[in-house]
Order: sequence, then structure tokens, then C-alpha cells
Amino acid sequence: MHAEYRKDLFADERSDDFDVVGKPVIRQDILGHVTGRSKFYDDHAFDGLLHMRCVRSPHHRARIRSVDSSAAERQDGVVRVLGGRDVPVNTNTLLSLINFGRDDEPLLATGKVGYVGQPILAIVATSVRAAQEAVDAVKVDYEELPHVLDVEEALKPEAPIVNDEYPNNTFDYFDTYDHQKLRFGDVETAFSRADHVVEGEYQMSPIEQAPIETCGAIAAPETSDRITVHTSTQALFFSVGVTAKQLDISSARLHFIGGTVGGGFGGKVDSHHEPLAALACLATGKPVKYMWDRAEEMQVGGPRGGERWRIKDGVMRDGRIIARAFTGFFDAGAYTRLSSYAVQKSTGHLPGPYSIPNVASNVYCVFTNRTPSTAMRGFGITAVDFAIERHMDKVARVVGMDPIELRILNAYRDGDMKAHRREAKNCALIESCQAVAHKAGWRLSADAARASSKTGGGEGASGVIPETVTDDEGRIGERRRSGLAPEPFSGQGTRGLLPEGHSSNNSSAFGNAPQREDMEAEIERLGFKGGPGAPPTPRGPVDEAASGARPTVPGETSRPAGAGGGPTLPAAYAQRPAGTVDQSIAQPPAQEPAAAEVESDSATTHFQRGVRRPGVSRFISGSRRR
Amino acid sequence: MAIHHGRGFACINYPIGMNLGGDPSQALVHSTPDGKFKVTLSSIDLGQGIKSVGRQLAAETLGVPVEDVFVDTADSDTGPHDMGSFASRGTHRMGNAIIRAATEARAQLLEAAAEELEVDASDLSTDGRGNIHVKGAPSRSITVEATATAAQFNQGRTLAGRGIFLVPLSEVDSDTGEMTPVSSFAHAALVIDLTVDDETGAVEVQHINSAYEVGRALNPRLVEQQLIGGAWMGVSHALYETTEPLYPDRSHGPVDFNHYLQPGPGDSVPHHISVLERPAPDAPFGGKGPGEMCANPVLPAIANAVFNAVGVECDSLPITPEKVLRGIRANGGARPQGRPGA
Amino acid sequence: MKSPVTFRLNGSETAVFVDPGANLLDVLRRGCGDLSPKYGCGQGGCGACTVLIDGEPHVSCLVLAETVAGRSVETTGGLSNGPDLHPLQRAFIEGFAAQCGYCTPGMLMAAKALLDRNPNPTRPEVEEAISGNLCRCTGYEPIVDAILEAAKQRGAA
Amino acid sequence: MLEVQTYPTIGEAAGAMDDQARFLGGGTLIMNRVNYGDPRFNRIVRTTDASLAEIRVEGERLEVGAGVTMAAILASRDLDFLAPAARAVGGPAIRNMASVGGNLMAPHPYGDLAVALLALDAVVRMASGEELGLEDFLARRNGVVRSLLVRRPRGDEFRFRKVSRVKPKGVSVMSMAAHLTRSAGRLSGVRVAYGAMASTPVRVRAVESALEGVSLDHAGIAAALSAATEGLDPPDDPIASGWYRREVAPVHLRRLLLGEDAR
Repeated sequence: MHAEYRKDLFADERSDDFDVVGKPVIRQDILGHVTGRSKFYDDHAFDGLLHMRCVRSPHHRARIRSVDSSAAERQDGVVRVLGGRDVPVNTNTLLSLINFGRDDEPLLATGKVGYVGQPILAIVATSVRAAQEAVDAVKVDYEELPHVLDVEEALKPEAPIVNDEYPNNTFDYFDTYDHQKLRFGDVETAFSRADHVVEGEYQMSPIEQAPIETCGAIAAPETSDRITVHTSTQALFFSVGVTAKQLDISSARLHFIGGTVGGGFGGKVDSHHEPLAALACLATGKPVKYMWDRAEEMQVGGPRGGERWRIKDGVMRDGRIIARAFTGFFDAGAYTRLSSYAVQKSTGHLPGPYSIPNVASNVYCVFTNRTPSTAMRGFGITAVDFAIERHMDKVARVVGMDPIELRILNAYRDGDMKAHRREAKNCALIESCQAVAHKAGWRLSADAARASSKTGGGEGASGVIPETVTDDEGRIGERRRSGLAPEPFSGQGTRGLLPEGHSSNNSSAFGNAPQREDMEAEIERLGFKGGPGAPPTPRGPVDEAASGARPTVPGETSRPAGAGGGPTLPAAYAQRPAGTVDQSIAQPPAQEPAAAEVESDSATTHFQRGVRRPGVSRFISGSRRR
Repeated sequence: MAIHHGRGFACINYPIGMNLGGDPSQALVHSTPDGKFKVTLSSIDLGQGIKSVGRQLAAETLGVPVEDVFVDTADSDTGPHDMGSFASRGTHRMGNAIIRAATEARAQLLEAAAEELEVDASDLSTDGRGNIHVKGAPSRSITVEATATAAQFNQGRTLAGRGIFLVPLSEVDSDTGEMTPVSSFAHAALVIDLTVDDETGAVEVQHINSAYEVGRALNPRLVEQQLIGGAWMGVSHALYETTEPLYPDRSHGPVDFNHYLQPGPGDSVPHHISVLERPAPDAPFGGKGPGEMCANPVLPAIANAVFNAVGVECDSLPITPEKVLRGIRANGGARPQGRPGA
Repeated sequence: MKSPVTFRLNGSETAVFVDPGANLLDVLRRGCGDLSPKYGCGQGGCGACTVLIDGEPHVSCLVLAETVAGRSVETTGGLSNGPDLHPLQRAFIEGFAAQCGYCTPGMLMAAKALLDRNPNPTRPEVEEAISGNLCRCTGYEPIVDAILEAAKQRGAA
Repeated sequence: MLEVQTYPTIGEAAGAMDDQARFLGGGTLIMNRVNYGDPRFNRIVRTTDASLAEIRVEGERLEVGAGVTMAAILASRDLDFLAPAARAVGGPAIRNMASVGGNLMAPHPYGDLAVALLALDAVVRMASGEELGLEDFLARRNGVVRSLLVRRPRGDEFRFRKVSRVKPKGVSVMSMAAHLTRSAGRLSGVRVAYGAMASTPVRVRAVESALEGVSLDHAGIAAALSAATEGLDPPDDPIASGWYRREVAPVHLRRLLLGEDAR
């Protein structure tokens, strides 16, 4: 089965004249794969290899009263029993490597456990079976505690505290809010003006990455007082950094080898095997393997988290979506890992590939007593795309419109202002819709078939940041104190108003990336032709033509006085070809500024990324964040 | 008993690279004395093919045959720092770093050749077959091999390059969410045809038609691998997979592949793909990573097609036969919606 | 107590000492140094450890090692004849039928068992033959295509 | 530590069994537990008794050794009526290993072949030579099995169907077998068995009696469909809920009885 290449599309932006790029070159690694000679991490043989199995919590949440491993330690083949106190820096959070979030997860639990399967002891023995028999011989006395498994139950004021670092059961954003906000325009006013309001709730299932090779690492002593670690990691230097930090060891003593991995899909980022195997290697002076079996991979390994999304759309009868509000709950499980990051990634993705003049979202990273979730293919995006695209079909039904034409009508185009306040560029949603409709024999109207990502975007209101209503709902700890569960966009909380304007930062990454002059590519050899697809000159100012037409000045957007009569149609919408355009679909009028107005310079001076603890990592970052 | 046909659509865009940037990748390129090039990285090849794509990018940029380039990854003693293989950043970030490293090495290659040919380096070009020649005068040429040997043994010159690509870190505004999340987006649109058995709730996907916009297909076969395998995973996510079948209740979690359901080889779905290429200005030769986004549109398209077939809203994943059957029962029977786009 | 086991591995007489209860996969990998069969589950559920015993596919993680005494075991490590690749290997290369490569050795052995018995299989027969072998990367289609192509090439040769 | 004991005859092997031992047949059940360090046993007992792999004609009955594999059933002309059930077990590699004896011991939701054997009124011959009905054996599931005794059904009397979500190899949502014996054009003495609908394969007596004396058509089987899950409390597992199994059992029973297309 071979794909069809639509070389006719965007041909004006692309040269295809290459020797190697674009050619179906045979994979470099394929001969190793078909002969069984590719060296995966477990394909390194060591004399006297020791094996590791873990004592794991059978409870969702419990206090550990006592651990008795004396019988286990006496068993045949047992070499070493490791507990949390044997780990120099037992508590870590993966993203401390980019200085984001507080250290909240022990490598080996001490004092309490927060999910079924959480490791408490690591037993090193001469065989897997000896290690497993020793695990069975360990006696742990637990006091079971109340637990919470549902994200919205966890947000209730009386919910048990899952993670002591985050007693509110939510990740703290900016030391201020219990969620990540997105505010663009004024959704509440737009809802009140919409012809239809369409609501929906969507639930993603927890999913296992299920690489056929299970996660693991082999740590072996090297000749020069170093440790060689063969690993299945997806992120070599994350694993180096975590190991150096948790073992309190110079990274100069760590030699990590990987790069040939039997599938990952996001499940091999967490870097738990490397520090444990390396610790056991240091403790025993012998090569040690820590490899998950399949049952651990499925139930102890971090899955794609369950996410719950609610969407509320304000829709005009011609299909134009004028407002969209999201409430999202990421089920992080008992510890943060990467969920805090996924919340911000999903926020930057909203409202999907559409230009909607009023968007708001509250997205929560919620702690529950389940296996901590982690990255998976499409991380932070898969679930919200499911929600958005299910919702688009519901909107299409409500307004009686063809589902593809509804998407094309609302699709983002070059130069449109996105809800995260940057201009859209290099868009191709419309063309993708048209191409698949053609392929599947799905008839589109002439207008929809003629639409283009390159035209009609960025003009008038669609290229401008709208006047935006802000609020301070959801301050950290507010729920616990007030006894109220969150109710997003309730209109409560101090409200403010940010003025309409242009993006403060429209530069492309290419234009101002801090690559040094001696590390530039030769743009002319990279296959770009003129047109909006061409990259700007390196290090030069951003070519305005490259990112679409600049928006018109804010004053040009007319603002009606009364709520009854629709505002004048901005020119940009008239140029969007699909569908008949209703006269009442433009920007809703701005609400009167509330009492406490947010300072106008807040957009540039209040930037920060969640919780910052400079210098927690001995490796990689620390200074990366200001 | 009735089998109902359904057709559903979904489209998506996908952010390429680590959200908010701040995720550098480095690459090193150097030549052997006989003009073969080694690319040294710390990227991880999970099957997506960064070794292979990196090799092509280096060969194209250097202007030498692809078989004369080999990618070595990932050894922390030799490979410089890279954030990792996730967030659709491998091709984008590492690809850019490789291009930069190879550009620097190429400049030295041409300088060395210029010295041997006694011309100006800016007058030289490569033919991609192992030769360097004067532009417009192909007969005045020298092989890459001879150039490398001369550089090493006569000129005392390295043919090597360093590359780094770093998208500057974006901050996030606490009150508005203002940020620069990523620098380019891949796109996809997809039409699913399926059937629903209204007595059992069983869903059978019959056809996938898709359009994937990938910037540039740096290696079309590797792109197809991702798109075919990724769409398969999308079907699997939509209809089969969960570690907690009764979520948020934790009971009955599968611990083996017999109970963790995925489609088998007998469930393969004919997949008709169109690839679109709108090169992204900041991406290597315009190529965006196709590996993550390819599954995403399948999930909602299947749910939308199930609704089209029997009128059941499937808003909770996975769409098991039980959920479909309960929906049909609640509606008092199947409610076919009629073929869209007809 | 370890016990000795003698069998043929890819045509060569092999003798190893095995632990009580040891499975064939561990013995091949650690005892014999043949790393081509892979561990994926230890439950017989993924097929990454598939080898041929007396020509028939088995999941080696569920084979008690001592039961192969006197029998013939084939692995992907012995599939090519030096630099001469088996038609299946060539078809997997040219058909881009592997991504991460971890399921590939088991997949090849399952396919070899099929083609040795049935040189001209139908598509459903190929699907059946690899139904115990999981692949998380490819969606199976390229693998099935490659096996059919190998059969064609072998028939032509 | 684990110990492996190998005996030349099935009788000796049976004599070595106790609650700390497990009998190793094809390995698909026991080696899984060994690999996962199951602490409930420390001995593996096996036999090299060649008679276990034999398929013999014994008067009206076929004797199928407990060590006969699914692949051997598929290769046997005498046992062609069991082929649909044998093919329903695992993939080719598992079928080369999984044995008849093991299938009788397999926990929910496994044991598809046992469902077929139950509908065929198979008799279990223990290592001791004692014979007992399969239904009685499944109720206790102890002892070492020497062989199964089963009669070949006539013509198209025997039906088997496995409902699985994964194709071509997947675990049972349910499996069903029916031995549709007739007398004077009407069903008589019918046996119906289900798999994955209880903790072991079970006969469904309510269905059997509702099929007594009826004709094999929509009207005739209506009462049987109504009684499809009478007395059963199907289990929840990751494959399906008990509710779902109960709801779709009549649909699959009808498709089985009337030979409608499987889905």
C-alpha cells in the first residue's frame, strides 16, 4: 500500500529537487532488525548479572507502619534489599530537569503509598525467581487510608490528600492558580448572543503504550570507576540527569547507552529504571538488570492518563462558532511526572485548528490515587482532539450543516490570531479536508471546495487579539478553604479587562532562534520556494509577508452599541467563502471593565511557567529558567 | 438483526516539537580520511526512523551519497546533548541540528576541495555522487574521498561540523495563557467507513480515507510507516484499548496481551492515504514529524461514524460493543443518520 | 540444580546447563548467546520469542528448556546463510515491514513456518500465521504484504 | 527454589502430585506462572509418556490423549469435528503447545475446546483409569488426566462458535457449542455448552430443555433464546462485562443454532 502524494498542492512553496531527501531510502537499521542482531538494551550479556524485583503496594493509599525484610534477606540468592533510605535523593520530579514543578515522587516509597503497585523495596538477587521469592517473603504492615480515584471527586474540598506536595490535589500553576487558564475575548457575552449553545462532555480512557519491549535498564560497573547503563529510555539525557540527581553522583561517572529501542510511544520517558539499576550496581559492585515484566508494564507503568473534557460552544445559525469554553481534567495519578506539562501543551492547542473569536479554558492537573500517568503518542492533544472533533459534529447537526463544510468555514488560516495570541501560519487544514473529501467521494459545496488556507485569514477582527475578560477564580487552596468544588467561568472572582491589540511576539522560531551565526543552515538549499511557505532570512527581521497579512488597526473594528442589532460584518469574514454569512456573528461587544482592572503590561511582565525552584537539578538546567 | 453502515469525519492539527520550546538538540558530523561521514547524536530510534532520516538529511546537506553517511546514536560519551525522542521533536529539532552540523562540515569540505583545485570554494558544487566540481565545469572536479584524504594528510584540516537547534523558551501568562507553544503544525483529515451490528454493538472499520499534511515527506516510505501504523493505533485506541475498563474504578485491569485488546492482523483496514506537503519555514527541508498526529483524527472520526450508523453518541473511550449496545437500547433501536456528503 | 540439555540450534549441536524451570527463551539468550528471540511478556501473548522446534513455531518463553533435548531449534539468528538473506528478510527490508524491529525476529520465524509448509499462502492464511505475534508499530499490513511478497519471490526463484 | 520431576509414565507422574506441585502439559498455563514466580507451587511434574500424544479409535469412541495438542487435532482427520474449536485456541505457536488436558484446566475465559467437548458429552479418563463425565470433572478440576473419550457427531449435528473481539486470534467474549441431535425431524437430546459465561465451561440445561422436541427454525428456538442465560451469572473481565455477555448471549445462540453469519 503506497500513499498518493499531492504534489500539486503548495507546489509554489516547495522545490522537490533533491538527491536524497524525499527518496524512499532503505532504513539504516533494517538489516540488524531482520537478522536479529540489533542491540536492544537487554541484548548485552554480563557474567554474574543480578536481577531486581520490587515489593509493591497492594493498596490505593495507605500508611506503612513497618516493613520487615529480614526473612527475605536470608533467602538463597538474595544479594541486597534496597529501600527509600538507600537512595541519596529519593524524591524527584521528572521535570525538575527543566525546573518545572516540585519534587514529589519517591523512587522507593517510605512512610506511605499512594497507588496500587507503588514500589517500596527493590530486591536484588541472583535470579528473577530468587528476587520474586524474596519479594513474597517481605512483610509490610499497612494502615489503609481513604483514597480517591475520580478527578472531580478529588477536587471536592473534603477529598483525601493524594500528594503531600500538592495538598489541593491539583498542580499549582504560577504559585497562583490551581489550573492553567486561557482567556481570549469574552465567552460569556458571546454565549448570550449566540443562536445556539452546544455543550458536551468527553472522556478519554487510560491507555498503555504497550511497546513490545518492556521498559528497563542494565547497569554494570565500568573499568574506570564509572557505571555503564544500557537503557530503553526515550530520552537519554533525561535519564542521565535523573540518575545523577537521585544517586547524587557526578554525571562524569555515568555512561549511558541506548538509542535502539523496541517501541516507546511515550512510555519510556519516566526514567525510573536507570537510577534503580545504577543504585543497585553501586551497592553490589555487580551488573544489575531491572526490567519490567508485562504485568508491571501494563499496570505499574505510567499510562496515557484518563482525561475529561467539557466543551461549550456558542454558534451562529450559519455555523460560525463565536465562542468556545473548555474545562479539562488531566488525571495525573498520584504524582506529577509530565501531566503538568501536558496541561499547558493542551492549553496552547485550544480551541483546535479553528479561528474562534472568544475562547476560554480552565485545565486542571488533578492528583488521584492511581498509577501516575505519563506521556503517550499525541500527549496532551489526543484526548482534546477527540473532544473537539466529536463536538464539531454535534455543532454541525445543531445548525444542519455538512460536517466537513462546518470545519472549513471555521478553519484557521494564515494570519488568523490564535487563542494563545500568536498568528497562525503555514496552515493546511482546509486543504487536508478538501483532499480527503475528494478521495472519499464526499461532495462539498463549490465554496467549500474553493476555500484556501492562504486567503481570507488575518484580516479585520480575525487577526486581532480581542478585548479580553480575565478573572482570578481558582486561586490555590480556595476550594479547600471555601468548601466549594470548582465551577469554571462562573463569573465569580475578581474580573479584569485586557485591551484589544496585536500580538506582542509574532516572531517565528526560525527568525529569532539563538543559533549562532556559524551554525546556520543554507536556506537556499533546503527546498523552499517563494510564497508564504518560505522561511525568513536567517537572523533577519521577520518577513511580514511570510506570516500573512498584518491585521488592520484595532480601531477599524466597528463596535455596535445595542445588544439586539448585530455588528457590522468585518471584511475578513466576508472573504471566507464557505457558507452564507450571518450578519450577527462578529465580535460581541465588550463588557464594561470590572472594578479591578488587570494592569495593561501584565502580558509581558507576568510571564512564568508554574512552580519554579531554581537549582533543584544538579544537571542539565537550573539556569534555563529565569 | 441489521448491519448499519456509517461514515464519519474528523480533522486535526498537531503541534511539532516540545511545547514552549527550550528543548535543544545537538549533532556532530565528521569525516573519515576516505570521505565517509559519521553523524553523532543522542537521539533515540524507537522505530520512527531518526537514524534513517538523520542520515538522509546529513547526506543531502553534505552533498554526498547516502551510503557514505552513518548515524551513530545514542551513547552519552560520544553523542552531544539532546532532550529526547518525544513530542514530535526528533525530526524537527534534531533534523535542524544535523543540517547545521552538516552545513559546517560541507563548508570545510568545499574549502579543502578548493585548495586542491586551486579555485574559490564559492565556485564549487557537489554532485551527490561523491564528486566536487567547479560550477559550470564538471570536468574540473575532485572526489570527496580525495578531498578528505588531502584534508587529513596534507592540509591538516578537519571536515567536521557542530550543530545545535534551540527554539527559545516561551513563558506562559498565568491569566491569559499567552504563549508561543510551538513553531509549526502538521495537519490531518480523515473519513472513516464502518459497520455497526445493532444486535451486538460490534463495530467493524471498513475503510480509512485520509489526508495528512506533513510539511515534507523526507522519506516517503518512513512517512507511510508512521501513517499506516499510527492510524492502526488510532483504531485501537478508539475501539479497544484501556488499562482500566471500568475507569475510574481500578478493577479488572488487564495484565497480559490477551486481555489488553488491540486489533489483530485480521482486523486490518484498507487505508487510502493522500500526503500533502506545505513546508514549514523552520523545519528541516520543511518536514514536520508525522509520527504522533497520525492516530489522533481516527478516534473522533470513528465515534462520528458510529453515530452516523446507529445514532449513538460515543463520547467515552474506548467505544466498546457494550457502550454501543447500551446506546442503541437507550434510543429504542438503531437510528441510522443517512450517508453524509452524498 | 542445573541439568544438561543437548539439542540442535540452527543446525549446530549445542549443549547447555539449564536451571530447573528455565524457559527456552532464557536458555537461548543467556545460555547459548543467541539474542535474536526477544522477551516481550513471558506469557506467550506477544510472540516476540517465537522459534521453530522441529520446524513448528513455539513461543520459547513457555517452553520448558529441558523439553527440547534432542530436538532441532531454529531462530532468526540462523535464518540467513551468511550474507545471503532469506527471501523473508529481503522482503521485510524492501517492504519497510519493520519499524522498531523488536517483533521482527519472532514475526520472521512465524512466517518461515508458514512458508515452509505452505509456499503459496493466501492473505488470510498469512494473517492466521502471524496472529500470535504482536506488532505495535506497523499495523500489520506491511508485514503481511512482505510475507506474501517473499512467497512470490521464492516461487519465482 | 523450583524443582522439575520427570516421570516415564503418566501413572507415576500422577502419584507425585500434591498441592505444592503442578502438572506440566504443553506449558502454556504453567510456564507462564513459573515465569512470574508464582509462590503457590515449588514443583513441576511432567511425564515423557508417549501414549499421551496418541489419538486412538476405541470402538464407537475416539480416545484423545491429554497431551494431544491443538495443532495435532487440526492435523487429524478423525478429529475434524473438533477443528473449529481447536483453531479457536491461540495462534499457531500456542496451538503447537497447548494440549487437550491443559484446556480442561484453563481458567476463565480460556477453555474453548472444553466447551466443544462438553457439548459432545466427552468422558475424562484419569491417570488412574477412572472415567468421569467432563461436566463432573470441570466441577472439581483435580487429578491428572490421561485422555478424553468422545464420540464423533453425525453430519452437521455439531456447531461451535467463538465470539472474540480480535481477529483472527482473540480471547473469548464467549464461546458456544451445540450438539443438535434429532429424532424424527425434531431436536432431541440436545447438548449446549458455553465458555467464558461462568468460572468454567458450562452446560446450559435451560436451553437444552427448551430445544427438546422443537424444529430448528426461528419459531422453534424462540423459547431457548429466552432461556439463553437462565441460571448463569456471567463474569466481568477486561474483555466484556457480565451484563454484556448476558445481553448478547441470545443473539449468538441464535446465530449458532441457525448457522447465521458470524460477526
